[in-house]
Amino acid sequence: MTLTREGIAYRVARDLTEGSYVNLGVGIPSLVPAYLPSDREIFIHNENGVLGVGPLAAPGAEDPDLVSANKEFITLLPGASVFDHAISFSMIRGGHLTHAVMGAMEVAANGDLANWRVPGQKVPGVGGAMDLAFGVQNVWIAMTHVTNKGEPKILTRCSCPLTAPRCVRRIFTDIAVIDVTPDGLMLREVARGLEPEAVRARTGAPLRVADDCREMDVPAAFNGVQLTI
Amino acid sequence: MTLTREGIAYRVARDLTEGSYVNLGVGIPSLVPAYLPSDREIFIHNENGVLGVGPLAAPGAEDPDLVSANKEFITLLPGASVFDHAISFSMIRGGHLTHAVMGAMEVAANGDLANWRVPGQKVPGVGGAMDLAFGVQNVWIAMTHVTNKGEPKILTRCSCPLTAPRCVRRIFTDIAVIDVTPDGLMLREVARGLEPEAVRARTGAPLRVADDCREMDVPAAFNGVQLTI
Amino acid sequence: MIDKTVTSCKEAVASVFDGATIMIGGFGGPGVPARLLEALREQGASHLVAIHNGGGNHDYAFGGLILDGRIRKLIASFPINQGAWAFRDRFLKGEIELELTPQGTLVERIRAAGAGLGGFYTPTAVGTELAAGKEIRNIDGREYVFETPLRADFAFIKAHRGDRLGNLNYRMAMRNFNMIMATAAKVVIAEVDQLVPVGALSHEEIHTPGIFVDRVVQAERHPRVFERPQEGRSP
Amino acid sequence: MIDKTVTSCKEAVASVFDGATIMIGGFGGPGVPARLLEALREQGASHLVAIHNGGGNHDYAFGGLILDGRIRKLIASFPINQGAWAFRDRFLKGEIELELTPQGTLVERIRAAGAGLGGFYTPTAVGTELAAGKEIRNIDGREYVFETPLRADFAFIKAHRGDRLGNLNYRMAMRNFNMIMATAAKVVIAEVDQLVPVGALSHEEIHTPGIFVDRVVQAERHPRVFERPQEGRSP
Repeated sequence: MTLTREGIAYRVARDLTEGSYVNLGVGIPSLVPAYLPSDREIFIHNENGVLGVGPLAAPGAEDPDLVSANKEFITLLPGASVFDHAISFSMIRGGHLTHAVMGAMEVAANGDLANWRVPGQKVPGVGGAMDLAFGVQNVWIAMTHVTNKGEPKILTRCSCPLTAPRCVRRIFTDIAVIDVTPDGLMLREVARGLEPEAVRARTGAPLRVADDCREMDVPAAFNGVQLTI
Repeated sequence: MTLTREGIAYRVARDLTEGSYVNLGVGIPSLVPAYLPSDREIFIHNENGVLGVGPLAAPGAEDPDLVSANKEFITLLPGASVFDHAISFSMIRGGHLTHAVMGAMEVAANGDLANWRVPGQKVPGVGGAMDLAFGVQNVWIAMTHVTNKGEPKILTRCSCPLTAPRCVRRIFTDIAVIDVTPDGLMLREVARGLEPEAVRARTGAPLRVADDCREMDVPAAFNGVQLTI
Repeated sequence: MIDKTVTSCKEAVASVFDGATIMIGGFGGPGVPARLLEALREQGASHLVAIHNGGGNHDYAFGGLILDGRIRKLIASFPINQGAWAFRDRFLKGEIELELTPQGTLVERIRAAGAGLGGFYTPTAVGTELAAGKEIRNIDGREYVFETPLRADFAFIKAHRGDRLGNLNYRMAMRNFNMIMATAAKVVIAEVDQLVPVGALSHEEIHTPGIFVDRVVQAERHPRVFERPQEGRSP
Repeated sequence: MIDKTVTSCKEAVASVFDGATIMIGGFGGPGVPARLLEALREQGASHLVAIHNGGGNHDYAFGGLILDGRIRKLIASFPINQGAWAFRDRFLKGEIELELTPQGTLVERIRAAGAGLGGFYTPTAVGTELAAGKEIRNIDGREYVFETPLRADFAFIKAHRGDRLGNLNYRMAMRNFNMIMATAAKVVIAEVDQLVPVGALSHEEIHTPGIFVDRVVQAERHPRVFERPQEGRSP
């Protein structure tokens, strides 16, 4: 059984410990805040100069001077701060943020990340993706395990232009949690009802299975589709 | 007739135009604020992160969190701002300050400045002197024309360690105002009752006399001692 | 008495010349000097080099300048925001040049100019195509790419409150690029929501000291900056 | 619930180890973490490397640490302030090493570490003895000297108000080196005049966001920081 996008976000949220300072990318990562345990204080950073982001602003209650990096109207939690871009990217590049959770087009077994430019894309844009990938303590990827066409996104080597080499620490997908270790990819968790072999079959790089590899602990509400091995 | 130290400060103050952003060093430069024309808005910068410094704090009214770069308790004028050292030295090194007025041990004909370290001084300290000398738009020197021993401080070449090469634009002394030009030193003004030759005799570098060289316009209250040619 | 205020955006941008390099603050709606940009559209200067994070929004402000064909080159990190169709069109036709730089490198290059530095080494982009052809240096076992300062003839910035001395205060997420761009251009022009008397801003809430600012103009917010999200960002 | 507050300066500095590198904020009285420094005297760690603008004042706080022979090396711009007689004595006896750096270069080196940069080029000191032996590079016709980041194991800083999340607010001229040092050490310890509840500081008046701060301790100002000018500076 795969996880839904929300299920991947839920699983990421479980791993964010109290006191984490986290930058969340668009797509699946942007769903993470909804699943953060309410008893953990975790600070969401936006590269446009806010730390301590709360829920999106309610319609009619938007502050025009307060948007997320994704340009949505946001709110701030008590204790949140605002600052300029230089300080914001000092936080990022200086290794002060504990986590960046991003989507990816490709991740390589050595931690190489490609998520900023599809080959052949006619107009390029990088934003803060490289700064985050180079600077943040723990770069985590949250994505579907394979492309829409069923092709693996976890590969021996990226074919797309790199965002940063050797930066990814952990990969959360709809079927697995995989760590990038000095010895290569290590399967930590598999989705409910799946064997490690099913993950291996959908992974384009050697995958070792951790001794304590276990089933992901995610509520059934996040079940996606049934996979045939 | 020489000028007193206050007279030199008065003469410097005359040349600071409205809208100047000025860093003032210790010694004679620190006397300048008393002589700024009240109808000109001029902003005094202190490298410890204040712009818009007012008079020294009255006894008993000191704010312990507000000192000058010289560690005296100061006040701030309306419109003054406070900031950190990084911004303060961006103002200095980035060329945003219009003037730095400093004392000097030696100034060379090419604008070389030596004012941070006496040769043989056993414990060195530079503070912000080099940043100011390298960064500020107009580096002006306010000093006595000769040493206590009567030796010239304006020289063909500095013998003390340099603060910065080729940085001085104008020199205000107790007997003259001299510009540092691409063609060497140019005498602009002489103290009351002195001939250019008297300045030349006390200057250790070639000194050209400007066509419009004139007597300094400083009130008699600032008269110092009578000079014998 | 010093008075850096000017009475109209038209007057504020009058001196912009053909071929000028202009920094434009803002990220999304907050801190975008939209009225100055609209005034620049009227003013007519062209062949401009723009330094801005994104590619402009739709057909107004910076997007409008691009649409009008007034921008020769853009230095940006994310010119593919949703509303940047005018940039996309011109870029694909070869009518506008793009210098793409990571967002953190962009702001640091601007800061370097404002702070009088000659350049710096950043880890960002080493081993990627954005560092291609650039100097790489190993410092203490890590590789860095050399980046140079970015200066401009003009900076268009937006603050919340300002006074006649050029002191500026920002609300919430308005600071973004504005605070840094204010240090790195020959002529810094600030559009503010509200002009206040000197002294109305406390010493501690002046975010951009007046030393960095040349002109201040009060202007009602451009209505389109309140629009719902118009921009995306990279993952 | 996150709680970065500790109940005493003693507890705040307990983990400082022999040989540690410590940044110490403050310029004159404002922003000097005198209570933390006094606690460190009690704590006993030695062979310390200190990064601080001056050379300490008389026989307390940083001056006291020097007097006690606990500082192996000082990285500073102006260790010849009037009250720095303890430093002078030890330096002349060869008991303390000095790395002298211009004040603006000092803060920029600290910032570089905090901002993740590998180094930078500054014009300051080119052609002087403080650039002797350093790499000089001509960039766009001007010469610059290469400077490297300064990191520390600990930063001792002083703010006015702070909360349990580590958010800090400074009064007046307290920011000086404190804001930058807060970004460049593994463990950042803040002495504050007043602990306030989360939310008491507005988003806009938080000068050092809590992400940079590890420990916060409330302490009454050390009485000697109110003393009349104790330090001089270079001309």
